[in-house]
Amino acid sequence: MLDLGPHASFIVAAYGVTAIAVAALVLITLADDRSQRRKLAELERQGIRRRSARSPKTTTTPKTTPAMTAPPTGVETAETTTAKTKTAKTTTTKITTTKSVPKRKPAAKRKTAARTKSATPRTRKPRS
Amino acid sequence: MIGLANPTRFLSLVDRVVPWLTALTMILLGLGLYLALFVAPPDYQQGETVRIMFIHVPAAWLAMFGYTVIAVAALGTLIWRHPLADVAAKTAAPIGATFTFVALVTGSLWGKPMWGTYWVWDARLTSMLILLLLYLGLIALWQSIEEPGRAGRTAAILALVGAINIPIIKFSVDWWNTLHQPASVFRAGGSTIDASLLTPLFVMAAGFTALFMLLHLLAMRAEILRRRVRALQQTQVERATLAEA
Amino acid sequence: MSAALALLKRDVMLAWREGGAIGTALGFYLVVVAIMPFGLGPDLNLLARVAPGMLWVALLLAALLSADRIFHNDYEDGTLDVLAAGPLPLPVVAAIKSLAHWLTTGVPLALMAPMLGLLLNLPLDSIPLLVLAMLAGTPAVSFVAAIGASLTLGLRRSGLLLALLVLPLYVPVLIFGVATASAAIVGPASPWPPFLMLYGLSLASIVLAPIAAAAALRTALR
Amino acid sequence: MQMPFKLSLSAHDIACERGGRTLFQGLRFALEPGQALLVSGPNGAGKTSLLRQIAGLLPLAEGRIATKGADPDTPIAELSHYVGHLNAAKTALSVRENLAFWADYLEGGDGGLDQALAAFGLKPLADLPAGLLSAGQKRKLALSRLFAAPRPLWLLDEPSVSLDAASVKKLDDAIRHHLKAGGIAIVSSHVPLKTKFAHELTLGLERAA
Repeated sequence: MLDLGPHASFIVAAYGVTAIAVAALVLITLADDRSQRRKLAELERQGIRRRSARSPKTTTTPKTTPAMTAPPTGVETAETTTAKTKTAKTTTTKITTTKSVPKRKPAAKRKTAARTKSATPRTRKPRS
Repeated sequence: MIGLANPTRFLSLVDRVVPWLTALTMILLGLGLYLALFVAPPDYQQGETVRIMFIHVPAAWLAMFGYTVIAVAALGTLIWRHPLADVAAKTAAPIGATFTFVALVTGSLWGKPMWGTYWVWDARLTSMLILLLLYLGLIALWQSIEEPGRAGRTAAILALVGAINIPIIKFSVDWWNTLHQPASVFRAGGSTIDASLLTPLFVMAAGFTALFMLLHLLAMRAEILRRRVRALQQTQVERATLAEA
Repeated sequence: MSAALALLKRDVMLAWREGGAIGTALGFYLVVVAIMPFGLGPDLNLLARVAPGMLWVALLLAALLSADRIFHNDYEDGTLDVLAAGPLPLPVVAAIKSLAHWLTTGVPLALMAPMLGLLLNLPLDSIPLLVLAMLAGTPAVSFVAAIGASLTLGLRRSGLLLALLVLPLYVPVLIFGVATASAAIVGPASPWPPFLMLYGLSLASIVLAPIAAAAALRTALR
Repeated sequence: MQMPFKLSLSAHDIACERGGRTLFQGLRFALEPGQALLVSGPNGAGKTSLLRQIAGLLPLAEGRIATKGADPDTPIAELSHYVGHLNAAKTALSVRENLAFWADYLEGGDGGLDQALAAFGLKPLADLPAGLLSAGQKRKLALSRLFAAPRPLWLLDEPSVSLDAASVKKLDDAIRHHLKAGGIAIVSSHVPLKTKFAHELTLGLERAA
């Protein structure tokens, strides 16, 4: 055994405290790493994946308009409209997308004619 | 740095580096401990207690190194908007705080036989104590903000405010110290360190630094994964909402 | 009236009207100083020696108590959104609001200190210097508190967090503030070097703190 | 009537990200002087985020917003009035003091306060503390800010919340008057307004599906 002189207890305590603190830090870090890996694997096992690895889009297509996509992850699409005329409101196509069968709701007090003028189709959700 | 901007690429890099870094850390720390405990001679003035220096000084060095890492990463968050900068800063804080704590405790244990008291309001120890408080503030701020983006930016601002303040605090504490304690106080680890003590100190410092980097990489990996888990859980919630509708 | 003046006037007016913010800070200051002798004992010599330090520490605590007022109410009721859309850059908004906090908290606390000094047997001839040091140092207190207030906007336990973040940053103010007042009592050193340091700290905070506070406000507004 | 405003605003492929999720992307619209845009969509689709982005409070994740007819160095924030969900009314100040502050702060000039008091009929309440007002009256106080200083772009987030029918009509008139003067308005609303919206934008449809 080392001879640490009269102050051995202080030296041992200093090294001991350091060892405990560093060991705790190592253990906590490793445990955290493990648990995050486990959670990620569990989520991936349930079939939930990140955006970059998304499953193919399911599409519902009402007959008069191009596709509106409803990706299952629902993350990153928005329907946009670029209309240029002031009369736009009277010529609105109403579309409702549903999971299964595409159906069209009766458009109250409004004509339902497909607009061809704008690049993206005019799409509106019926007001509730 | 550009290659590292992609977290996935960073993760694979971590996977490759960790085994090597682990080996390096163990060798350096093993060698360092051997030199520090068995080879280094006792100091003519302090006797065997000088062996505490071999952990105290590297810990104090890492305490400052850790804050430097956070401050640089804070610039990365605020100016270059590097996606990993915030992860680096957040994970460095607990590691830096731990080494600051170690530096304080070992300094105090070194001080008792040398000064006859566990704590003196010496400029160096006091500055270290304030550094620990700054670390604790940063960690508390990170834990109080749920959204990682806001947490990262907010903590980065505080880290930079702290970085500007640390020299001012150090200066004011030094000034305060000379005001209250004239120069007769014993100065630990003064300017005269024998070469036989320097080699073990250097090896230990290298080993501690390698340990810091290893822990930092592991913690960063865990943090990146945690954010992925969080994002996936949100997706899961959204899906459930969609299924209900 | 310019936008800056309008904002300053409104903030001072709100401090007067909203829940007696000024009175609470002054009351807190009084209570903290009044209970300290119970911890230290009634020895007048001892009290006189520690009086500057106690007055400064209590002042910092009292100022912090009201610090989250700087931005919190405006954040909660949406005013901050509109302030950000005004003609003033956000750092200027932060600076004016910090200035209002100083006028309504720092100055009243500094002016109240002599009365509390009497409770602590503070020598009368040191009082002018103490007040002067407090007036010179409290701008740093208010402007740095604004950083903390902007960092903790809308967070849980924001008051406690604010103290944890900001108090370590007050160490230089405390050191030079107490040193100025002590030099006048205990002496032999001149009180002016620490006083100039204190003044410099305030000037630096007035320039730099609003930048940090504005950055934190931007983050909070998102 | 003369057209005091001649600002046009266009958004090019803007995207919004909140908490790591993309709320919308590739959003485009263009508004000429005198045109209005109605933003609709279910809760959480990003209507408020879009308005805050235009107001410059929330950074764009992608794309850009361009203006024409204004000094290019003036941020859009200073060209616009943003009236969000919160009323920004100080309960400790009177109605007049609230509006006077906004008129001074937003540099609305001398007439700003009087116009703002008149716009939604708050004159009789002018000297009451705003804390005594009802929810609808507080909303009117917030909307009166639109008149405290003339600005070409109005960003209104659910402006009609807690307003009665008569006040909704006043709001409608105000928007139409603003458009007639060549202003632009971007409005999110669940309540039908009589204003003619030149453009409409529906966010987050796939979510509701």
